[in-house]
Amino acid sequence: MTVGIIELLTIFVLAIFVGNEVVSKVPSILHTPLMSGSNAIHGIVLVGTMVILGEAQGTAQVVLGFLAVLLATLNVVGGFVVTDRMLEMFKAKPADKAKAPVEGRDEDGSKP
Amino acid sequence: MTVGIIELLTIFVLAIFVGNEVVSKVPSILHTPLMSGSNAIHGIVLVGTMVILGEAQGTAQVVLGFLAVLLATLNVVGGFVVTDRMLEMFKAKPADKAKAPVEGRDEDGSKP
Amino acid sequence: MTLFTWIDLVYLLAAIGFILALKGLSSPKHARRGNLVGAGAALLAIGMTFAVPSVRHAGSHLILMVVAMVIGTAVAVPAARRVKMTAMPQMVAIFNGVGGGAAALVSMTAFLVFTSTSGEVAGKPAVYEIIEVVLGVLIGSVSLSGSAIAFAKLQELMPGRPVTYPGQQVINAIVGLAILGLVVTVAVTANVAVLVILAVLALVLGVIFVLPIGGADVPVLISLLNSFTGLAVAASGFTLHNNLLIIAGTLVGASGTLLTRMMSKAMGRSLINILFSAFGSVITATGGADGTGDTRPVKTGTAEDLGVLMAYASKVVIIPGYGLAVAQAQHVVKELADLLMARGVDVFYAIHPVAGRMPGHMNVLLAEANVPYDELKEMDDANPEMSTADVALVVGANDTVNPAAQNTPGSPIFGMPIIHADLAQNIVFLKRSMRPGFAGIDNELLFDPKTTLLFGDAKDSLTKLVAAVKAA
Amino acid sequence: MTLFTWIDLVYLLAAIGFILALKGLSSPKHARRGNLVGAGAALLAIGMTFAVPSVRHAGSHLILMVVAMVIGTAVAVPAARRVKMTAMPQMVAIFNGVGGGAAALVSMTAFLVFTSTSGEVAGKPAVYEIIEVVLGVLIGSVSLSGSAIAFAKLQELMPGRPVTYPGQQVINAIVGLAILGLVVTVAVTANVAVLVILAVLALVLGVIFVLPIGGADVPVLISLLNSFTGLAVAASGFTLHNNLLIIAGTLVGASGTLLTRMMSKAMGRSLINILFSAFGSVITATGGADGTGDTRPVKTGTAEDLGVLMAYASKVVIIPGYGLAVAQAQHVVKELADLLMARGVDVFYAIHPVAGRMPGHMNVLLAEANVPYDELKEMDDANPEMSTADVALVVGANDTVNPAAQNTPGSPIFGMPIIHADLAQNIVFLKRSMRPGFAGIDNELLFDPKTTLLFGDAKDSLTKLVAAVKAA
Ligand SMILES: NC(=O)c1ccc[n+]([C@@H]2O[C@H](COP(=O)([O-])OP(=O)(O)OC[C@H]3O[C@@H](n4cnc5c(N)ncnc54)[C@H](OP(=O)(O)O)[C@@H]3O)[C@@H](O)[C@H]2O)c1
Ligand SMILES: NC(=O)c1ccc[n+]([C@@H]2O[C@H](COP(=O)([O-])OP(=O)(O)OC[C@H]3O[C@@H](n4cnc5c(N)ncnc54)[C@H](OP(=O)(O)O)[C@@H]3O)[C@@H](O)[C@H]2O)c1
Repeated sequence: MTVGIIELLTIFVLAIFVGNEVVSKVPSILHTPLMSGSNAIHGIVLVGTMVILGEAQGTAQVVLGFLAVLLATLNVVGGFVVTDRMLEMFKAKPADKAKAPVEGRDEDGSKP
Repeated sequence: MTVGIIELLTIFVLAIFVGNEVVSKVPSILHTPLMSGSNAIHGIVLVGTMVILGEAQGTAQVVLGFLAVLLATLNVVGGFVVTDRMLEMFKAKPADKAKAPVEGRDEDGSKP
Repeated sequence: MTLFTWIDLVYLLAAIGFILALKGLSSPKHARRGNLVGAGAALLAIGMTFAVPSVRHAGSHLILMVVAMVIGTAVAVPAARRVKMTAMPQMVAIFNGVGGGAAALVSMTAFLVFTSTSGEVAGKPAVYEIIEVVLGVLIGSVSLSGSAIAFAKLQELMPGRPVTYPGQQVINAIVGLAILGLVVTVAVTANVAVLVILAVLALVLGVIFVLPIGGADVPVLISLLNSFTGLAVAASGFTLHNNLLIIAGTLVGASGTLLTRMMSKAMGRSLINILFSAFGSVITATGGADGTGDTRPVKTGTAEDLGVLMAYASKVVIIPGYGLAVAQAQHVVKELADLLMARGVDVFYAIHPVAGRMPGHMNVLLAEANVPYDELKEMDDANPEMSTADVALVVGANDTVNPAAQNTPGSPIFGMPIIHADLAQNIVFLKRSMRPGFAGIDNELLFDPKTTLLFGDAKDSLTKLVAAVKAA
Repeated sequence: MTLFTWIDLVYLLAAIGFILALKGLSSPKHARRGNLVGAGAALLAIGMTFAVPSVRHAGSHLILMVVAMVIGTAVAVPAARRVKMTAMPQMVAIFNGVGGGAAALVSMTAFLVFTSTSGEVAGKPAVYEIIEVVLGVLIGSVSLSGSAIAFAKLQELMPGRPVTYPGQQVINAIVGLAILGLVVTVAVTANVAVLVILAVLALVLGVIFVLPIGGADVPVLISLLNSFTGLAVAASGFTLHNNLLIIAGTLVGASGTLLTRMMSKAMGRSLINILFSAFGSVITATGGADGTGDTRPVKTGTAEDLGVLMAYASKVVIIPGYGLAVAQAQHVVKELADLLMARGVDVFYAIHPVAGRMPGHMNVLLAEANVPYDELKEMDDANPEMSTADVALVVGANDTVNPAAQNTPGSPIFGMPIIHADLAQNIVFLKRSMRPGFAGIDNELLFDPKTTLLFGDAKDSLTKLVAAVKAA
């Protein structure tokens, strides 16, 4: 147990370094996608919620678990979709006129 | 046990990322100190050799353990000292004439 | 190798995928592919989780699980696909909030399992385990309610400006202390009821934490809450002994913190200042600046006159802002610019780092209209040229040219570097009304004698101007 | 918390210290402090290890341990302090080798413990545990013997040029296959004797791996072996379940690999080419180029004539090399340069990235002599200017100006970018003899009609030149 916690702590510390190093290389023009992209990543808590709901006993736990799965799904699915849309926008090069309509859709919000 | 190995593997993978990210930022003028510096770092195997010698049973293990401690000590101590000397050299700014003699000593190899 | 080892290995793979996703964002070229890698990693991990015995054999719970996931997807996908680009920050806020909520619920439920004797970990859990749970619940809840308020501010469901009220500090102090006390109590007693109260108070904390933060600063705030959620997820990862959650959560926590600092730097403010400036001078400053505008007269002009003004100018600087995006006027503005250049007028675009609603917003819009990159000048390169400009054409920008950022210490945007339209010989504003910008504060520049306003949607106004210049 | 938790926490701290040490190297300013942090971290971890029960209660072993550590320190410190800067690479090679040996021994001994029923982990260990051991022994041994040969080459205890012999590939293949077979056998039988044979073969592999690598490439090789040792340490970390060893080892393994790639890039060669180019063209190419020099006549000159030549030149380029460091002539060379500049001659130093024996070697030397940075030109900036130079003064450089790198495909330095001294109107070499440079190959440029040699120690020659220029 105590050994376990140390390993987890170590993983935690290393992840901090990785996070800092990697993000420090992101240019400011990509900060918004970075925000929503990392936002999507923590949606992986869904994995945890699934386990929780799976092991849930008694209504209380089941209700909470169900809610958790629902919220986490929103986070992970929505997060990645939104980010993809943003990055699609950032692909825009001076060359391709083709994307203008897409962009238009993005802005005025009508469906494709 | 099997859980343990996974944690270690995870630590391993994260360490790879940290190592790559950090080193990719080292300027070429510092490559030699980097080489000897990282060389010193793996001298920490000394910690492992100590445990080994501590738990050693029978002459064979003791001899191997003793040798291991000896070698590891050479690595860690020598490594850090050499690196420090190199970096001392790199501190040299056009301003300070004071370091010239030190430098001289470094090159011709006579003791301080 | 046991099944568990396999699952863990897949989780490790997923973690690597997430790291690569973030690495991809270091250049616009690989950013999108990186994001897809991240999505794939998530999918992989989720799929593998169905192999976990307690999940596989969850029976009716398994059905509930799938139902929840289907509903979630059915809601999230269209929402994410339909949202206007201009509403992105809100969207991110929501998704971030629910994530924090989920993390809090995980920790909470895990605690129930811990403490219920029926749980496999019977008896009182170790203190550090309780701490993990408490952190998960606390941070997760703050992130949930905080994001909700942030959303409301961005969606203009409530005033964007800092909300302040008498005794604010006192209340904060009380809530803070109460939470501290509860944390200790839970750690000692491992009492579920106390934890629930703690969660509720944490929600309150989230609200009162965000309320006093000005609308223009909310994006920075969201980034901060984002890292909170990350840490909450990491905490629940500790509780569940799940490396993937720990890594993913920590990555976000660390990167979010760094990003927050980088963003506040771009806005020329310290993070502390952004989070807490409302307590103090602002209260007075924002008094009259609630965006209702005052009644002083402003100079308005006709498209014809302004067209002539620009046609015969020697240097025109176009300062685009959020309004350009709303009006989708990027193509027309290019038409105008090209027209003027054809007449030998020296024209360039001055881009403020936080113009629009996301960093790089203007660059993307104008690139899409095929404006050559060399006609875009970053703020710092543009400002030295402003004083020699005959006309500063402000297209749907406001806060980013608001002198208050420089000369009104109390103002919520004070400290933000601006584009000095005020230095130009003539300033032309294209906007629809006297309504203020994102920060919800009036702009003295609108009343400047050198300023002429052309009311109306930016696209229409620009089309008129194009005609006028042609006629001139 | 148990004692073990405390020890592990300290180890984690040490690991962080190592990471910070590497981060410090990203700028010369913090590099030294970073290294001290690393040393402190190591000290901390070692000290804490004495608290480990099995160590604390090791009795007589504990004494042996301290003895070994004292001896090690007594040997390492003076060696490290006395070694000439020019001999640094050798030193690093040794320390790297012993580290690899230590790692191999750790894995080996751990295996003995595993397999001896008296060990706490009685019975046959799991396959992956054996693999961990085997990797530790294998990589560690290769690093040990490989480093030894590398040392011998650098210390000129053996010819630096690639050693090749008939049937080389065949032997390599046999050794390789044998090792593969043994690895499998050990994994299956967990037999100690087999592991020992494996270790021996690994040592052989290290030797035959390094022998065919040319002297000039050895530094790159050392960096590679460095990363090997790192991985060996990481492997033993797995065996001992020691996070610190895993992190430290992996950090070095990863960084070493990257550094190796970066260095070979600086030498304009691919890693594969560096490691295996000896098998093939080189054998023929190095035939006559064993540094004995050939008997063709060379043009030598007097300090007086050369002094005049430079005094009345309009542009002189100084190309320093390893010889400048050996002769410690950095102060005299500055004197000469200043003298010429005072006479209105256009003078600058052309610095090759791998001039000397370590990257940045020349920069450091000249900075120490207070040569202003703006008088130093990197190779790429310098080369375009060479054709307009009246005199290229080559001070103790050789390989870095050797045209063979460009026009002799077989040559061991082929592909390395050089400083084009050959383009100057006159080339003046200051060296003591016809002996070749680091790569151990002759330099056609010495026989170039435009070339004049001034034999003797660089410092003396330069002093003479200074006098000559003053007189002119
Ligand atoms: N870029 C980022 O990363 C980021 C993120 C979040 C927040 N922000 C904040 O957003 C603000 C950006 O400043 P900004 O100057 O670009 O925009 P702004 O200050 O928000 O002002 C936008 C202006 O455009 C006008 N407008 C809106 N729709 C229009 C239309 N269809 N036609 C013509 N005009 C229209 C509005 O006036 P009317 O309504 O009267 O037309 C308003 O004055 C800053 O406060 C910044 O801190 C930036
Ligand atoms: N910088 C790095 O990172 C690095 C690392 C390892 C290896 N290398 C290799 O080292 C070589 C560096 O090239 P280089 O041109 O700088 O040096 P070099 O090719 O090694 O040649 C040095 C020259 O200096 C002369 N010399 C030695 N002592 C002298 C003294 N006291 N006075 C005058 N001359 C003296 C030698 O000739 P005499 O003996 O006849 O005097 C020799 O010709 C390259 O092959 C490079 O690949 C570089």
